[in-house]
Amino acid sequence: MPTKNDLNYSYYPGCSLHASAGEYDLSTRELFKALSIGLTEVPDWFCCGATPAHNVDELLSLSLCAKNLELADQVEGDLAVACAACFSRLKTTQHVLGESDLKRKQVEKALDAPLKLDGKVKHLLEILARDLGLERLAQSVKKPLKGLKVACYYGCLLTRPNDVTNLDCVEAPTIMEDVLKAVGAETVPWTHRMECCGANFTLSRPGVVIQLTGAILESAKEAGADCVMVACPLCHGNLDIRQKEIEGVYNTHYALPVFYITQLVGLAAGLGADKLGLDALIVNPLPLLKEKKLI
Amino acid sequence: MQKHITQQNLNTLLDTLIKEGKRVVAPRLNAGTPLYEPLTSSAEMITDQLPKRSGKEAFFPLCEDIMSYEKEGQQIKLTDIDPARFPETVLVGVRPCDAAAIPVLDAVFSWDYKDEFFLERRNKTTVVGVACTTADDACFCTAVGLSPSDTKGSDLFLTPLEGGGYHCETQSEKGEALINSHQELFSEPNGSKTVPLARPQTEKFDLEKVKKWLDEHFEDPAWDSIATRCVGCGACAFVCPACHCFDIVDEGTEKSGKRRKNWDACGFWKFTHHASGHNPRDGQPKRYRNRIMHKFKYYDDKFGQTLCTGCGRCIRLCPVGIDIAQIVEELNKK
Amino acid sequence: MSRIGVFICHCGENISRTVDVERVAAQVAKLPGVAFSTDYKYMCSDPGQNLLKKTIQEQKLSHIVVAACSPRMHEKTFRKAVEAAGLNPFLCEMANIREHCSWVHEDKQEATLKAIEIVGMMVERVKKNRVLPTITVPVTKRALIIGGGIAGIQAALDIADCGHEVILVEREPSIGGHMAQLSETFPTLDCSQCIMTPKMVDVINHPKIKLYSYSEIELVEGYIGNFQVTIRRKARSVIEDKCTGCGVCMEKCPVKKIPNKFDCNLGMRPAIYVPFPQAVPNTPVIDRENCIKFKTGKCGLCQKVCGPGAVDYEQEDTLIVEAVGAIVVATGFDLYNITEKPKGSPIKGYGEFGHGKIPDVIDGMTFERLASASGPTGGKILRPSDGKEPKQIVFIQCIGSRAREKGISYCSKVCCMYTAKHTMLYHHKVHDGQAYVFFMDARTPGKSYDEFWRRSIEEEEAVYIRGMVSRLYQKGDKIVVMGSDIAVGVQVEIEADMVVLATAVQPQKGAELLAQKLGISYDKYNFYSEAHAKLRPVECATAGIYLAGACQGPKDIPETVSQASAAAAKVMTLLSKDKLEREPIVARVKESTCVGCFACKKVCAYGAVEEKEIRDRQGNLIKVVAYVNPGVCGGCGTCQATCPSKSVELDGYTDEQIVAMIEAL
Amino acid sequence: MTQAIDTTIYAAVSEAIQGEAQRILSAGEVTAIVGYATARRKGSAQPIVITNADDAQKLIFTPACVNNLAVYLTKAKKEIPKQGKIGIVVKGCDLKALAGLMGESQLKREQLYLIGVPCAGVLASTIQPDTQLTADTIAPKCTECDAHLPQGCDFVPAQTPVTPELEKKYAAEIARLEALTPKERWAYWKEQFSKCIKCYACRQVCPFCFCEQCLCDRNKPQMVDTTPRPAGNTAWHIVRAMHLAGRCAGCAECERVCPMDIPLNLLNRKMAKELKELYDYEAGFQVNENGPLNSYTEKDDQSFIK
Amino acid sequence: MHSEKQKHDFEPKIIAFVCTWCTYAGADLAGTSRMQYPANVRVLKFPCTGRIDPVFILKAFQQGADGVLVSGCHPGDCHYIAGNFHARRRFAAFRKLLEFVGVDLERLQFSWVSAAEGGKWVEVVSDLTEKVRNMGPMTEFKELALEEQWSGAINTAELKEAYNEI
Ligand SMILES: Cc1cc2nc3c(=O)[nH]c(=O)nc-3n(C[C@H](O)[C@H](O)[C@H](O)COP(=O)(O)OP(=O)(O)OC[C@H]3O[C@@H](n4cnc5c(N)ncnc54)[C@H](O)[C@@H]3O)c2cc1C
Ligand SMILES: Cc1cc2nc3c(=O)[nH]c(=O)nc-3n(C[C@H](O)[C@H](O)[C@H](O)COP(=O)(O)OP(=O)(O)OC[C@H]3O[C@@H](n4cnc5c(N)ncnc54)[C@H](O)[C@@H]3O)c2cc1C
Ligand code: SF4
Ligand code: SF4
Ligand code: SF4
Ligand code: SF4
Ligand code: SF4
Ligand code: SF4
Repeated sequence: MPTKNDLNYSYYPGCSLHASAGEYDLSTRELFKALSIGLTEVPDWFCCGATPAHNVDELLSLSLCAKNLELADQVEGDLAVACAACFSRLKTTQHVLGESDLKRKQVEKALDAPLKLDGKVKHLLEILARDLGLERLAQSVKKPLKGLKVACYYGCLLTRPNDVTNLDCVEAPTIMEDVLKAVGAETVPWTHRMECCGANFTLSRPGVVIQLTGAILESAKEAGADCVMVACPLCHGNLDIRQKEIEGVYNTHYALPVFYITQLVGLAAGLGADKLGLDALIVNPLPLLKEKKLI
Repeated sequence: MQKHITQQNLNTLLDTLIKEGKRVVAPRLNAGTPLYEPLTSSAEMITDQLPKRSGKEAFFPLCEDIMSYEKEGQQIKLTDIDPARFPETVLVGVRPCDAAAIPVLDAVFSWDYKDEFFLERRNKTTVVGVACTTADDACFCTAVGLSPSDTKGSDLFLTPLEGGGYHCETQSEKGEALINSHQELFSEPNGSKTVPLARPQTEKFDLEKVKKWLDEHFEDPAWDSIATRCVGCGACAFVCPACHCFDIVDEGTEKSGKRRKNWDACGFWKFTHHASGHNPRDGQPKRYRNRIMHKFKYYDDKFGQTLCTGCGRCIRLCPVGIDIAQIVEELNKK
Repeated sequence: MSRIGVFICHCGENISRTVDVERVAAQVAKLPGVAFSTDYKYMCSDPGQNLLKKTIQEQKLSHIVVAACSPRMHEKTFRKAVEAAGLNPFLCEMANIREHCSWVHEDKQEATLKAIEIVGMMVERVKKNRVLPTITVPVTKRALIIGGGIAGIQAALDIADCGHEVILVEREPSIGGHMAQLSETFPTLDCSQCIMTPKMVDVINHPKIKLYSYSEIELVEGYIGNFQVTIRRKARSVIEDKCTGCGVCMEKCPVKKIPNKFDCNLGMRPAIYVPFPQAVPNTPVIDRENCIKFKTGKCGLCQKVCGPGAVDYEQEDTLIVEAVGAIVVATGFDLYNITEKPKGSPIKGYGEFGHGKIPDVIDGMTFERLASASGPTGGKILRPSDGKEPKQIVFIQCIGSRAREKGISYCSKVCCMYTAKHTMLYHHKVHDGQAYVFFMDARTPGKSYDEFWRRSIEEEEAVYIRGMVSRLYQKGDKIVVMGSDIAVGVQVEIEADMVVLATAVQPQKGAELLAQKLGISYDKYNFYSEAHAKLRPVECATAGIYLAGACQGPKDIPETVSQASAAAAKVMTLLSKDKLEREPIVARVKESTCVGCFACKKVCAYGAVEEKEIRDRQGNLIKVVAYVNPGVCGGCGTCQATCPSKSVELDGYTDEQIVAMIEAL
Repeated sequence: MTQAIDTTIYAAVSEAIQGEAQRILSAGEVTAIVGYATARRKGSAQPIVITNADDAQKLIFTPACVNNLAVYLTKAKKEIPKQGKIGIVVKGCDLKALAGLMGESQLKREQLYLIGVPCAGVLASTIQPDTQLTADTIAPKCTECDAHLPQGCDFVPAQTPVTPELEKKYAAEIARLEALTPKERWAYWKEQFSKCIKCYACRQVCPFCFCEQCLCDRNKPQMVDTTPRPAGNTAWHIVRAMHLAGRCAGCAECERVCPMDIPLNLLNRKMAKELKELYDYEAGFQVNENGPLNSYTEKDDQSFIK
Repeated sequence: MHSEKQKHDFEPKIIAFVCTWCTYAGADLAGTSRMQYPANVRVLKFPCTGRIDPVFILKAFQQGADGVLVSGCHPGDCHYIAGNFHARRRFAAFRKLLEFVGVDLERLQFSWVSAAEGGKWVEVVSDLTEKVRNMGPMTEFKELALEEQWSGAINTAELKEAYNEI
């Protein structure tokens, strides 16, 4: 059993988790509470710049993240990040500013403060799989996710570029599968685990997104998955919210619920549907969970 | 001339001399080590410890420049040291064993070659000796015919008085000149008694007899047993008030540098090491023999003096406990 | 007093543009010991060298400083010139005022002052230079060749034909290397075995070549001209002298289904085997791991059936020592394995290409075996998974190569060409098939190479897609290959029956261990390093050791053979001499002050320091001192920096010389 | 009240040494023995070489037996007989030097007969010989001694010394110096080094300064200025400390004999400490072929290299 | 493009001890690549970093160097197999010693610069020059060289002045 609060993190939810992905935020907080992991939201955090900022103005995108990192530094513990895009931006900032003295000086000038960049930024996955550890995670399971076949979807930002995020092997990551196996689920091998969902084009080129996301869902279905699991609100948006639309375009039927990692792990940890925001999912997961006797 | 001076006035005297631009050299502590060194204030002077190096340094520096060179293109420019720039010095608080060594050194430095470096410094220095009140079992001035109140070598000699202050006795014109220049600080002797002086324990050697033995025993197994354990450092000679060997080296680069004179010691393996690689004194016993011979025979042969004043420094500091007093004592018995 | 001559080079304008050479010459002339100083347009040119020689004689110069380019460039040139003028070459030094001065500073004033100082420093140094006599060592007129691929074979034959004895050591049971595995070879499409096997036979029949197959190098001692090499002859379990190569044993061996490495595990072999029918020597070897006799003590069939009684289960490894004067390293290459984490890479293999788990994703060498008439399929292109003929085949180039994240940033050089060859072979054998090639660039610099490549497209109808494959995955019995065509800017997906990966050419596993035994250097990939990329491409920095073939870097056969012959020529040059001269930059011990602490011996990586007893005329031991074997000393000077009493000095870099330079600054 | 240190066993130790010396000399097991004997001054001791069994009773062991006699076995000091096997009286600290010398091919174990002494400590150099051994008068090196009982000797008297825990004097002083700024440290050493008179006593007593010609005596080139001026002195001390780094056995002889009281052993101890931290090397009773500065591993620290 | 060169009040003297095979060649490469760097450095060529005796560093400081650079092949790249490994230990120890006697280690830089790293050479040299320039002259050894034992000092004006101040 995890001893009381030996793990403590500052927490950067990011904009999505305060908007469209409220259930990710909720389930994260509840899960961490259940696992006795301390989580303190960074006061006054603001947008990391997400996918657009760095396409427009590099200095701006770096400064946004640098400022957030500085704020996070005020709170004890490594910084826990839920959104893969926020994670990518924060890590990229650390990387770029660490490599380039010039950019670092520019940002310092912009923020009018010296930078501290050595704080650790961690995705929730890392916290669960490594800091807490698979063993302790397994011990905390109250309701193993027996019989649930999950297609773990990494998307493109979590592991790439390798030397920036350093999360797992860039070509054959296993961290999601490791976590899910620890809580008793079955993970399916499938081909589109790391294909891009088109997050950048969600609003500008929906056609592209539909094509890309369609292939992902198709592949998950083909591999025999019951559901898909993600660790990013943007991926979630494309796979879950757009699923109906895609089914329409390709005239097919997937009905693949798309969970956040915290929802599935939370479920295994014995949290109720209300605490996990399962009702907020568009593709209704309840029939599946009932069928598998998980609720 | 006989005078008295209080401790306070002595201090005033020294401080005044310093202000006048004279170099006042006296025992003081340097990073914990008692040494004769220039004072910046009379307060630095210590009286209770025998300095680890002797007073000879005031005339015969550990290291001194004698010339410098500089190459300009194909030209070489030599600059001699101007002894006129040597500072006026007052050497204060010199123990009798150290003071007595000064006239001994005079002999060798003004013999066939007049060493202007030594002599100029000597001329510019007034020696203020002070009687010894304590001695340890390494002291043996009495054995070589001196004593804790011996005034040899001093221009002015001080003896501590009971209740503080000193009895002053001039030994030379320099001593008188020193008193005269600051008369107000001295008073007439007031009948205070001097404190009891030290009494070294060694018996007087029969130096004649010792020399005689040395005259006849250049080769003798005794040398081996005396000095096999000598490790060949120069500590004994470097702390000795009477040793005066030196070595001349050029230091610097192709472009510029100095010719310098450094202390040398007969214990060093390089002492008398010929360029050919041959060394007539090719072992510590032979080198140590030279030390004893020089002190108790050669110098006597040449200048009628003994090259040892019994300060006992080499005995205290020899890394391997070679004890010159014991050695001479044993020779004395032979 | 030295009479130093200083020659300042303009290097055309390379130096004089930023360095006021006349001023340098004038300044330097004032330095003590400098008797002559001048500047000249091109010192390295013939007239320049003549000026140098003439002035040495006219001015009776004793030491020379040439201020010009880097000594790495022309030190030899000027030392030779100086020697021709009658001075010892080591009395000449170069001051680098080009690479270290005129080229890196713009300010003329600054550069000029710096040049004056650099030259001044070298003037002081050269004053302390001593005449260094050339060192001679005797030469053992035999050569050792390590590795019996085409490189080793070619070198062995060339040297042996010249009349010198050759020892050829091959790790595998047969010589031949990778070339023996190839089907046909670009750019001419000759059958590889047709041109290879006669050479292999020449080796075994050559009276001057002693072949140790199934053997490895255990230990290398000695130095140029005088190596002692210990060779481990691994226990073959078959006595070579008795075996006639009839092959009955192999027929009778009950174990049959051991994947044959030679066939890239496509075909099977028995426990007693020769790797391929044309093997040289044609003597089988028992694979003790799989032999029943060795596993259980039973069986022994082969021994029973062997007429000449050549099978010997008791055989043990034996060690042989051979004395040689030169060594050629020709250990070749290995292919990159997509399942393994490459050296120095944070990334494990090519996970996106199925981690080597999809049976119909094969590498180029496997394709060679499929295409080879003597291969496991008799030359038919068939899928390993189900033996069907692939109708759509995708070749992907640059697998591992030129991928910095994989720890390999070099180009493997042969893949473009062999992939083109593969498309042709495929098209010749599967007429209705379609070949696609994903490629980054086509690198075809070689005689008739680009023509060959074009033929693949123009005549053999291969479709070349410029772009990389992002992933491939198995879908039913197809392999979906997803990639981009960057020429057109579209994503492509091909459902292929078979995929061939042109995996990177890498050094042999453990190449660095052999290098360490030999004392030669290797690059960060473990390819062996040549002494100079352009001018000494077949020599190692370690004297007497030469390189041939793919162990030095990726190479195709023409290049391999050229280098092998070049290495052979170098060896022959060396062996043509009875005695050898070497640069006298070696350490020397001053016996009079050495105290025999042997700190020098402990730090010498070459093992050049020996213990030497000094005795008086009666033979009594006076002391033991260090002695540096000038033949072995590499000339690093580590011993000197380590010796407390400085009793060992590196000629050419003595303390006096270095201190003179420091003091000049 | 300073803590007295019990030296009562020294009498019995002396007796045992005498007995053993008598035995091995008369049995011809050794040709000579290097040990300690009384000297003229009260309570003092000096090194002695005996070759005759009758002289065995001259051997003593007292708190004044400070010398590291190992120096007499090195090549630089040629006068000690080189023929045959030599007996030597060694304290634990001295024995480490012998082990080091064996590692540096200067001695062979089989040529020595080691008479180890159980030692509770010896007097500091600044103390008059006939003083009681206390926490104040003890040699600084003895406060850090981990070798009161020498190991691997041919003979060790049976007595066991009583050794109180003492404040580690070098460690404390090194820590004090380390805490200073570079400028302050420079000032400290400048003052200390300026006292040096280049008498080379430190070098001459060091068992590891066995060079036949010290680098500092060399003049082509003049690596280190020979004059006893501040510049030459500083260079000498840096070179000396560097040459002894990884070799020094910690006998503190150099410091003991310095007539100018320069704390030389601080430099040695500091280097020992660093080498321990960097390469886990420590001088001990083991004979090491490779010292820390003539060996390496590929993984050695290089954080200081750009 | 010629940038305006900045003039400085103090130009440090930097001495670089480098090995022939890697760093010297790297510096050559910087030259052949026409990279630009401050002219303060003077390069002394050694066969190998293994040949570099710590005494040379000391000597360089004594001769007035304000900064010293020691540079050679990366570990594993030594032309002489292991010279740089030995050097690495030697210099690790020597640094500690210098630090302990109070030498500011900022003035002593060690680096690995390969024959291919012309850029790194420029960077290392420029950085060290810049750093030392900001630190100002290395006065410790220079001052030391001017000092005499009291007994050898002659009556210089400075001496008088010193006494006058009392
Ligand atoms: C798929 C593929 C196709 C190719 N097609 C062509 C082509 O068509 N045309 C062309 O010109 N080139 C082609 N090449 C390149 C060609 O294979 C090489 O140029 C050539 O084989 C190199 O020869 P080598 O002797 O240097 O090395 P190798 O052939 O690798 O030989 C090395 C030998 O050394 C032995 N060895 C290794 N280590 C040791 C050791 N420690 N001790 C003793 N022995 C050892 C090995 O067992 C081997 O026998 C192709 C390469 C590949 C990968
Ligand atoms: C623009 C350019 C840049 C290059 N850069 C590089 C580079 O950076 N690195 C590199 O490695 N390579 C480079 N190369 C390639 C390099 O120049 C060649 O590899 C090399 O010069 C070939 O040398 P060679 O001796 O074979 O031929 P050549 O240099 O052509 O020498 C042939 C000689 O033979 C003489 N000759 C010709 N015919 C006769 C005859 N009938 N009788 C007598 N003498 C005759 C010619 O006059 C000439 O002197 C470059 C080539 C070019 C064109
Ligand atoms: S020879 Fe020896 S004893 Fe005589 S003065 Fe010189 S150092 Fe002193
Ligand atoms: S390190 Fe020096 S003294 Fe020691 S053996 Fe080698 S050369 Fe001789
Ligand atoms: S110079 Fe190098 S190779 Fe030669 S003996 Fe010395 S350490 Fe060995
Ligand atoms: S013993 Fe002391 S004074 Fe003599 S040389 Fe050594 S440090 Fe200097
Ligand atoms: S200081 Fe160095 S060179 Fe001099 S004797 Fe000691 S170890 Fe030898
Ligand atoms: S350096 Fe000093 S402490 Fe070390 S072994 Fe030598 S004398 Fe003993």
